[in-house]
Amino acid sequence: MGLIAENLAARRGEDLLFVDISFSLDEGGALILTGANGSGKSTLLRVVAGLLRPDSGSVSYTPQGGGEARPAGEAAHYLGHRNAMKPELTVEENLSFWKDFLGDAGGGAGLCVGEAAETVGLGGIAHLPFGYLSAGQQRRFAFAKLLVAWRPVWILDEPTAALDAAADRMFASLVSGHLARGGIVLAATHQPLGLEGAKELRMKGFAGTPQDRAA
Amino acid sequence: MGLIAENLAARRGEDLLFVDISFSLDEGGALILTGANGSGKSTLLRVVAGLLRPDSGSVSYTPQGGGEARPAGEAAHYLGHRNAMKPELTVEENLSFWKDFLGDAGGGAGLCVGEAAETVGLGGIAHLPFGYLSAGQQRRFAFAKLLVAWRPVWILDEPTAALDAAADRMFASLVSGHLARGGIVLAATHQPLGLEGAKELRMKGFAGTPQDRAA
Amino acid sequence: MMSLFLRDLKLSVRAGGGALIGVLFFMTVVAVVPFGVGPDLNLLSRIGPAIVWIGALLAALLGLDRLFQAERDDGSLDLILMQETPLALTVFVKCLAHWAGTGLPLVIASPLLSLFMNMNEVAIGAVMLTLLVGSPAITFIGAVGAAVAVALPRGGLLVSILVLPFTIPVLIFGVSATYAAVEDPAPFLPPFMILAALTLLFAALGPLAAAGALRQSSD
Amino acid sequence: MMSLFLRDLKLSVRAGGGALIGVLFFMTVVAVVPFGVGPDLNLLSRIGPAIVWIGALLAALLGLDRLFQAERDDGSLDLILMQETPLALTVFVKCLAHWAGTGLPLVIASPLLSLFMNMNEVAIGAVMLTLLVGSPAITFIGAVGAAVAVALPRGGLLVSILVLPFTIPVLIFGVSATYAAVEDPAPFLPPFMILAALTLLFAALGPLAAAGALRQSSD
Amino acid sequence: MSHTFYILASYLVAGAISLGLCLWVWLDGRARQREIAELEAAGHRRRSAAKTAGGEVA
Amino acid sequence: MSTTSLVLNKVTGLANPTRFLALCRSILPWMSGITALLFAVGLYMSFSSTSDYQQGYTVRIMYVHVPAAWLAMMCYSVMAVSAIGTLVWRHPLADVSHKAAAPLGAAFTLISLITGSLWGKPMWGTWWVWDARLTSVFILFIMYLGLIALNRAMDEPAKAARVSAVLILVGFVNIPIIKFSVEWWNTLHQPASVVRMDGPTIDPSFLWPLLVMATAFTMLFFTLHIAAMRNEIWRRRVTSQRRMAARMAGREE
Ligand code: HEM
Ligand SMILES: Nc1ncnc2c1ncn2[C@@H]1O[C@H](COP(=O)(O)OP(=O)(O)OP(=O)(O)O)[C@@H](O)[C@H]1O
Ligand SMILES: Nc1ncnc2c1ncn2[C@@H]1O[C@H](COP(=O)(O)OP(=O)(O)OP(=O)(O)O)[C@@H](O)[C@H]1O
Ligand SMILES: [Mg+2]
Ligand SMILES: [Mg+2]
Repeated sequence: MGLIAENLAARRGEDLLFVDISFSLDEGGALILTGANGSGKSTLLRVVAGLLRPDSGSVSYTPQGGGEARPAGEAAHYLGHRNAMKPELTVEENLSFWKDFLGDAGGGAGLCVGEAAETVGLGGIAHLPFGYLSAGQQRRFAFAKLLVAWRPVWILDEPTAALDAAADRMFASLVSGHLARGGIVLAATHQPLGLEGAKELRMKGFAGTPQDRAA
Repeated sequence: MGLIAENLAARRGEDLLFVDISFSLDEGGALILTGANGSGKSTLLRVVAGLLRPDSGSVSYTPQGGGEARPAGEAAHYLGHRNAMKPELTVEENLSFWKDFLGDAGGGAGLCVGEAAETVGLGGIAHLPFGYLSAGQQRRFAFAKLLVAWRPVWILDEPTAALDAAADRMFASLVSGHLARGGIVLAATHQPLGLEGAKELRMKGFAGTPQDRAA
Repeated sequence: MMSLFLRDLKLSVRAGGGALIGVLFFMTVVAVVPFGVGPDLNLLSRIGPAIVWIGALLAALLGLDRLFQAERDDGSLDLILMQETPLALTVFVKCLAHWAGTGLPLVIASPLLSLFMNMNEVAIGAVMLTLLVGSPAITFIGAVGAAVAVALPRGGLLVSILVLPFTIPVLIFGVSATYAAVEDPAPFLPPFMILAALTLLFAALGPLAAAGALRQSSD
Repeated sequence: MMSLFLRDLKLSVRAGGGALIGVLFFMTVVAVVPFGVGPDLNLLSRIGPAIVWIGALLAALLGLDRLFQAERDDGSLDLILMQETPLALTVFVKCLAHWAGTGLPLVIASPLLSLFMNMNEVAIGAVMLTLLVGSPAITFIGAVGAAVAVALPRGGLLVSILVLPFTIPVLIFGVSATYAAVEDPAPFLPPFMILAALTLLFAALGPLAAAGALRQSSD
Repeated sequence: MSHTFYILASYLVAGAISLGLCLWVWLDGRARQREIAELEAAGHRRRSAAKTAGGEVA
Repeated sequence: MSTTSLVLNKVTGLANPTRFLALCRSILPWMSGITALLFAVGLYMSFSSTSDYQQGYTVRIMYVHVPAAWLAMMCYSVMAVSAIGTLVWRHPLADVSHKAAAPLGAAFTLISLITGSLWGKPMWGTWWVWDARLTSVFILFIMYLGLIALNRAMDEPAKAARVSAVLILVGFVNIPIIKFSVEWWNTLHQPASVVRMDGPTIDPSFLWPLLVMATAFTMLFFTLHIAAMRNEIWRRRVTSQRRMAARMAGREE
């Protein structure tokens, strides 16, 4: 049930960044990754999202009502450092493209574009080209992307960098809402996210070269 | 004397973002800009740096020993979201290029490249290509760029986003050192920077949406 | 998938148009040749089909390197890779959109340029037809190059170089079909059918190979 | 300024080499032509100068759009704009470095390719000379386009459309000077002088215009 | 032009290219060795220098 | 050729990079010595050989042109074998081998192109024709350069090795085309007279200098190849140590 990662190890270039990381998250569970710069948080998230092949181990997601396990990436939203929006298109065009393209895993549980923009507190400016917005506004609309198509798992990489306090709160309430609906959240961060009851995983960074491990 | 901004106003697209912003900073003075996302912090910094034409008002810098006022940008370092370093070149090559290119406004008051690297705590790895470094290390060397060529005014846009705690402390000590030497610092931030005795300017912006303003 | 097609088309039309620059470049190339060769009309009409085809080939390659790089730069590629829909299908749709945005305008512009080259009506028709059938193959081949180059910090030109050798068969059959249409003894259909077969082949192989390369590249 | 020149040169030589790739692209383009036109040596040597010039133009244009965009992407452009030194001078130096890194190798490779086009010794010399004199103009014109492109958040390509027409005169005079050198009746000097004049003109105008565009662009 | 010219030219070209190649390989090797020496001097030793187990090429 | 099997050989300990470096140190001086000697003998023989009744003294161009052309093809074959090593056994030494060979192949191809042109001018009256043999060699040259450019543009060696291995194997079709083009299409170029099914048809007084020069070129190739592989291994060590240094510096705080 839920998201299960077993014995994950990954490398960048030649060095192993981490080994033997396992965790499991049930519906409504959240896991926060912390650690110094370069300790491998982003790498772990990309492994979970299926964007990077792990050196060993596996990640899978099993839906609540039963059904078979499948790659976690397919049931997940991934929000990286970049927002995956085209600056030339308006916010509306961007969002409705992703709504269509990502499809609705939960069968219509995603919000419509207007509602999502309201939810992130920027209802009035969804008609502007994405490129015209400030860094924080862009980030908010990137959150809106998570809302337009329902996916049980959210994978977030430093979601609140460059956000102001109000946006931080907004983000925290979005995440709690998602958890309350039975979602799962996995986030890497340097700042406290204001989530209660979330597990925390401290990354140490640098698990050594392959030789060290063999030895 | 020092940095003087008078009645600044600037717009993005059609909307005025701020009007009638004035401040003056003497040697050793610091001003922190805070405010919500989209309130115009980055815009104000770019106006002061001379990268954006203000709608009205002016900014000028008058050196300590007298001398005539000149555009603040020419006496300033600007550190934006991006680091202005080439990943293909080594840190040394990058830094010494900027040292040459920016010249030394204070007549040789800039550190040499090796010293600057020591100062940001990464003395041993200045011979590495910039692209090899982690995000946090890159940001540190971007600070080193401020040290190799002396400029009285530092304009910093969210300098500590995505830095870990150790780097935060190093940054605070750099800034105090600069202020102690009679420098001027202007910074926009969402997080406390740990500077004592700095003035603060809260940007109101127009709360994001054009409608709010019209209303 | 339809939404992907529409978005890509919109992007190529809106952002100042891959379409326009391609056509313009095409015209430049074709317009310069008469200056070189001189006003010898027979010679011009003789080399016309080849020049038009070469011009179209180069113009089609111009924007191709950004096909996936733009997606990577803003992070969209990650989301596309995570999708359940077969990646090859996504690539196929992107190729179609790219072709509609930049290849089709070339085909439409070709009769005009053929006129400059003093080609007769049959030859003009033949060039247009062969371009219509052959140019998608260039896009599909180019997609593989673009997918390989997505990992490169700045792969731009390299794509064209990797891709050009593979487009040579398309060029050869396209040109020879056109010549066959003009000169009576040679039959038109065989080279034309081979051209069509090449396009179909690359339409199947290209997206598969590109999808493979994209999977490799993600990091 | 010297440090800027050296840095840019280093960048173009070091990382995957704009130089090597440009030359390679040049070679591929020229090599493709005989496949289209057919291996007729007389014909090839007639259209040879035009083809070599077009290939060089294309190769020179392809990397040009990144001239300022790369600087903007990593934030260097802001610092360059804030400098006291006249911006036009900075642009001029950047153009020179770009030409030395990518244009000059093209000039050096051109004799080899001219041989493949079966051109005679005089024609080869003429092509090399005209390219040497004419190719900087392409860089200076392209710089304006690159500067305008950096301004628009949307639509980099739009600009190249504006730029391309300006390169046509360079191309035309370059090619016709070459032909004049080969065919006796036509005098070589007049078109060649015009070519040189064009280069000087654009060397003066280009950086100024580009500097203006860059100032506009900053936001 | 006489045949001698073509013969000499081809030997010269072949010689120049081969010598250039040798020189390049040699200089490249020297530069790499110097870099290794520099790294060693800076105190970055290969972590597996003592063991030299297989597997890694770099 | 013990060296090719060395590239291949994963089972014996020879394929271990560290041992490979040790081996290099001991055999490189010998190989360079032998190469120099062979060249001395070969050059002497080729300049003292008699002239051809048809081609006059220009036949001497053959002694560089033909070995260089052979080597250009052989180098590509070595790369293809290494490419299989990369894709099938995923052996890092194979990656190094085909990366190091590409510039050598390009140089040999360039020699054969230029000397061929220099021979063509007196013999055929033109520097260049677009016939099958010459065109396919030119394409080989472009392929070499393309592989070099690709390798230089990608900064992750393992990934670059896989991509270029695929390209090398795809491009291998060109090699038989080069070899048999003279028989399949009718061209200006001479058909094979040494390497053919029914034994050489060339006069022994030309054959001997040719063979010696060919051996000299082959030795030159292997010497340079081994040296270049060694350089490449060193380069990768430097890169990875630098990355490691960056990472350690990050950890010390
Ligand atoms: C640029 C032009 C040329 C190129 C690229 C070229 C390429 C080659 C190649 C690849 C081979 C090796 C073929 C094999 O092993 O089967 C070869 C062999 C040879 N070439 Fe050339 N060639 C050129 C010009 C010439 C010219 C002008 C001549 C003489 C008139 C010539 C005479 C020969 C001879 C005699 C052989 C040896 C054939 C044998 O005995 O197997 N080549 N050439
Ligand atoms: N594409 C890459 N190729 C090689 N090494 C990489 C690559 N990306 C990251 N690394 C290295 O992997 C290590 C972990 O990087 P990662 O981005 O996972 O760290 P992080 O914990 O997210 O750090 P930060 O807090 O700075 O975002 C770093 O040392 C970095 O240098
Ligand atoms: N290039 C642009 N064109 C038009 N409008 C812009 C542009 N850049 C920013 N804006 C608008 O200007 C306003 C202020 O942006 P600015 O980047 O100054 O905000 P900020 O205070 O720095 O916010 P953040 O905390 O998110 O960085 C925003 O509403 C944004 O939409
Ligand atoms: Mg990270
Ligand atoms: Mg900002």
